[in-house]
Amino acid sequence: MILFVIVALCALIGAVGVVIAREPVHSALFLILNIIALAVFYIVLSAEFLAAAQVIVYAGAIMVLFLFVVTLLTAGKEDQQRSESLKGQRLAAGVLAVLAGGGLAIVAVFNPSRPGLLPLALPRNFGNLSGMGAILWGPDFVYLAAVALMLLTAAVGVMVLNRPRPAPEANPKVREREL
Amino acid sequence: MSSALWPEYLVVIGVMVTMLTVIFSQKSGIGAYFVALAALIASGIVSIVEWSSPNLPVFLFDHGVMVDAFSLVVNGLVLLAAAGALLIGWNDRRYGSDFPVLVLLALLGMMVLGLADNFIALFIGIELLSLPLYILAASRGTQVSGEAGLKYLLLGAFSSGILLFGLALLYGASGTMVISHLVPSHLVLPLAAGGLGLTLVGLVFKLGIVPFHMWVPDVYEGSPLPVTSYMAFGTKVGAAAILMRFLFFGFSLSSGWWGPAVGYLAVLTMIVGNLLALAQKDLKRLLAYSGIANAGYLLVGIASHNIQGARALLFYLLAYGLAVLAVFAIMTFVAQDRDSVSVNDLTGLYRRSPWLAGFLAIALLSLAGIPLTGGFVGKVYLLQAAWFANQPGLALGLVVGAMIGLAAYVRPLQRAFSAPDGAVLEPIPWPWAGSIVLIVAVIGTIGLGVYPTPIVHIVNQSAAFYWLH
Amino acid sequence: MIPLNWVVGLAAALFGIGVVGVLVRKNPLIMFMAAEMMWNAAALVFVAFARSFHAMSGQVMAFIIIGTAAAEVGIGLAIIVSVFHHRHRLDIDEVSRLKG
Amino acid sequence: MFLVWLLAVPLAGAIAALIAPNRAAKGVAAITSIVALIGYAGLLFINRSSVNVPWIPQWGIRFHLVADGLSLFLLGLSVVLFVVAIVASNRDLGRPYYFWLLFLEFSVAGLFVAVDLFVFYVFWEVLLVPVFFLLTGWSGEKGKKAAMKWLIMNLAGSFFMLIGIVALAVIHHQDGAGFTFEISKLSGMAMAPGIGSWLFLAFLVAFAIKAPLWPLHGWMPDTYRESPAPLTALIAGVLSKAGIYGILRVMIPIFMPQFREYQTLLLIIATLGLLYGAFLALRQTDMKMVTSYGSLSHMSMMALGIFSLTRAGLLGTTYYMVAHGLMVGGLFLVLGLLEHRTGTRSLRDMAGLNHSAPRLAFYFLFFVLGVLGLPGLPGFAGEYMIIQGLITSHFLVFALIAGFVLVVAAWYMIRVFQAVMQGPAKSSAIRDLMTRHVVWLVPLAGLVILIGVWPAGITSHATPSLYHAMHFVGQGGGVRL
Repeated sequence: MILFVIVALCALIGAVGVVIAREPVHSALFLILNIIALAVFYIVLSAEFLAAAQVIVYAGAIMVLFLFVVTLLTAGKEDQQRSESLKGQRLAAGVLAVLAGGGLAIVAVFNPSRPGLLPLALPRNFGNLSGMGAILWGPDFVYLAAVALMLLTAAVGVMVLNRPRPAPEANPKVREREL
Repeated sequence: MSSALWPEYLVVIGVMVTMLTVIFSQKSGIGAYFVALAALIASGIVSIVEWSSPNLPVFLFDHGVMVDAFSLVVNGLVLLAAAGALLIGWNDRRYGSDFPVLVLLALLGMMVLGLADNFIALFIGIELLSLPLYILAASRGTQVSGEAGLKYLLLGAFSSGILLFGLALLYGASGTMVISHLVPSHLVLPLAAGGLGLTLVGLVFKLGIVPFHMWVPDVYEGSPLPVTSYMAFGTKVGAAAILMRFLFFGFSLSSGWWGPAVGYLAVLTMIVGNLLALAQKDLKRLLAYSGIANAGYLLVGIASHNIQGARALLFYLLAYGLAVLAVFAIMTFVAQDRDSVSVNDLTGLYRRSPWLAGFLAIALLSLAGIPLTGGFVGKVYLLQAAWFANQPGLALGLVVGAMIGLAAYVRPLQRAFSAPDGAVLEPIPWPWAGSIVLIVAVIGTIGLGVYPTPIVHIVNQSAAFYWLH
Repeated sequence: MIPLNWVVGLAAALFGIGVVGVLVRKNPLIMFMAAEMMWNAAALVFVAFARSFHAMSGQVMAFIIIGTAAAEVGIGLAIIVSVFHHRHRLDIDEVSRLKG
Repeated sequence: MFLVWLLAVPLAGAIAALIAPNRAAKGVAAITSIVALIGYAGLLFINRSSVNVPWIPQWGIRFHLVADGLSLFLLGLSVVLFVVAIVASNRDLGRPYYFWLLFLEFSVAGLFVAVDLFVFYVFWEVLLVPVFFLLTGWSGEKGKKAAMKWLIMNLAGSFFMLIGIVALAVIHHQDGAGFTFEISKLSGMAMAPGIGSWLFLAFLVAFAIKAPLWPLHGWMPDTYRESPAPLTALIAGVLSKAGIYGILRVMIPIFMPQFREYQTLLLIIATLGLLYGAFLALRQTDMKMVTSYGSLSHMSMMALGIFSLTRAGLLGTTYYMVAHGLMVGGLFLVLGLLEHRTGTRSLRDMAGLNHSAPRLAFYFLFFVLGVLGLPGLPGFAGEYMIIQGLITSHFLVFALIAGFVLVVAAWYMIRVFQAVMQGPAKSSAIRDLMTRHVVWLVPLAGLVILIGVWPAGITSHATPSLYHAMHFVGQGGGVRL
């Protein structure tokens, strides 16, 4: 229970930090804290493989990418620290979201999920590498393939979005009509 | 490898071959378009063959996906949308040579949405559909296009988050991932209610229903024209298909939970969407709001929760899609090197290109729901569904919305048929690929209006929710 | 053993904070991170319920979420870079000539 | 199958006019309309010609057309007026103009013979489109606005009717009687009183807007003012009859209980419209608007005939629609010729034109007298039967008011004639009619005289059809026959 409180606090601090940090770099660091706290939960919840994946993919790859972009975009630019003012509409949306999230949390805490009619022990290999492997390379392979396609899409996307382009103004007749 | 999934496999193969073509023929890039088109045609043929095969429905991957007549009709619709987008943007260098690859990838997502029977497939479908479209929206490389992509991305990620959390709660409430195994009476209520609500919000976000429609006009306006046509038609098909699957399979027995909410959203969307369309000067924004309103019409089919609703939804998707393809093809012709068309640009279109003006009239009148066009028959079908469900409110909302929308569609028409203000206007060239789309779409629109019987037959056979009546 | 309800409650709180972040912040990078947080919260719920049902499907879903998030971040950051790399401030309101 | 050809001819002609060179367009259109007229003449010798083929079988929709006593003569009216309108149109108006006119003829013809509600509705709404484009492209300065008003008001009404049509079919289906849109099968159907009244209202509003009947005539002044003379003649002569015809064809068989329930209210509204139109006609200074408001008043007269729910009233309306269509169409065309020659429509700027244009004055007088109901000309017989119907149904007050309005009508019509034709000439002389005008004016006038002296030619055909239509209503509860 103490472990839960500590890790939950870490996760919450990370989450709140992401939202209120002034600079994107700090946000990113807070998000890493949050992600690692979640990874701890995954271990506790017998999802060892996911915990590893969470740390490697999220904290390792995704967040490094974030940090890289943040520094790329903000390096040497002075102006971006002007504090953001909360306009009415955003504030209202925020308050609404807080209420909804709080309500959701309360509902989740005080209403037990589906009452268990469960076998007592966890199945063998539950959540560890060989268990996940058996599923992902077995019956659920198709989902893995779909994720692979998405990563492929991302690769294509990065190529498309950052390819050199002809300057649109200088050369308006880019379009080919001979076909 | 199950043979039932060959349409999807063909698209995947198409993606691979198209990419190879792009890599090995850097210079011209035209080969990729032909390969992609071939993949579309092959997939379409296989879908048709499968539709007439007797051993449907097929469940695969432990109820992960379900191939039935419904999913095959969705296949047909999204293939049409993809072919339309591909031909409208045929060999257009501005979108890069990777355009066909991304179109095919998004197509795969839409097809998965038609098949999905569990939460994983649902989520994968949504993301496979969205990711390429984020890229496509930003692919023009101009500032506006990039901003459209950014807006789409942020709101897409946001709505996917809501959807995911809703699905997670539903998983907790039911203990199953499979949509058709959800048994409402066994659900843990508060969790299930929260989960259903959030999931609906997430899906409705993708469809562009009114309180969650803010992103639609901006994204449509900023995206390149062929991509916008793809979003307007294809995305709508996918989102409507999965919404219908999700509600009609998972929560069919408890329509009281969601029916009224969806009904109110439908009426709100139809009226607000059409009202906002009235004020638009940019044709793309006009179509964006019209798309919102049409999403509202689609919701009528869902909210009426009967077999007529399912059939009407499929029929209306086709009628709407054909009209939209025609309008976008015309817009591409008129826009030429630009990426937007204002209502004023249409002035004197009748003088410049009479046939184009005539086709525009047909397409817009179909959107407005005038008889002898597909839009009219579709609306009649939706009205029937609403009456069969004993919900006159839905019927009334549909009609009031259509009435408001009429004024919005007629204004560009009056522009197109009024004399130009003296400026010299040259005739508009017709690129061949776009012309194919335009002519097919116009013939289809008229055909649906004059003799809808075969299509009515197909959708009646395909709305495979046998417990409804 | 951690009570399941509390984990789900924590996830709901994280989700709510994420929603607030997307709605309130203007910096697209931070909005994007907040959205990632929402995804993470959902993944946590899936894992928690998977543990309670002794079923792996929830974990598969969580894995898919992580993989998809990776792809999405790749695309998203590419778009952000292409939009912002010659701009001064990161501000979603500044972005638009497109009005909301 | 004969009726299908009658529909196919204008449609084919429309496409031909679109493809033909600009100069030949009028010729193509004129030939097409004349062929249609000849075809119609053939139809007169076939008893109850009909077509009945499945269209959308899944919804029980059949392409069912019938030319019976109710529709036959209205079909004739439209075929004749289209010939006249096309012949009277300017030669250099171009292909699209004639395309839209012929398309209009196609949809009007379809409307008058359709007896399946779905088919009826398709034609009903399609005919708005050609008028919309004609108003947009070939009318006065405010034509675009008028076109918009026309389309939106009419569609507003008909969209509500669409709800009603679908509702009728679905209710019929839910009663276990099958899915159908056939008027004869839907008639006499039991409906819950609440829903019945709402559906009644939806249909009535749609038809009243098209007619137009007061107070739903909002589109009328602009449209009549802005549209070119042939189009005005068609709208006032043919399209407005579609509204009244709809009440007769669709509503009488289906909604008889509702008619009986609201009869007094309906009569009061129609009478108010009668007075409103007549008094506004008195106050106009634009000769076209006098005729327009007069026409509005006469539409209310036809509505009175129907709302009397008697045989004489219904028969009178059937007859009066044809007669009024021919005369008011002719009158608007003559007014168009006058306007073309003088360049004005204001009564203040014209006087004494009968000196320079006696033939024009003659035809003008002829149609004016016809419209005001001179005995011997058909307006009189129609109005007589309608008033007789009102008396039979013991609504004497309304009969008296109708009689009074006839006097007012004589007053405003004569006033126009006097202002334009008599007195000392104010302006320079104008050209009289030429042979190409007389060519279509003489047959039109002859036709008017023919049905005026021989009303039985129409009524003897219409009576059995009326009985036939009323038959479904159920004996005793329906019309006092």
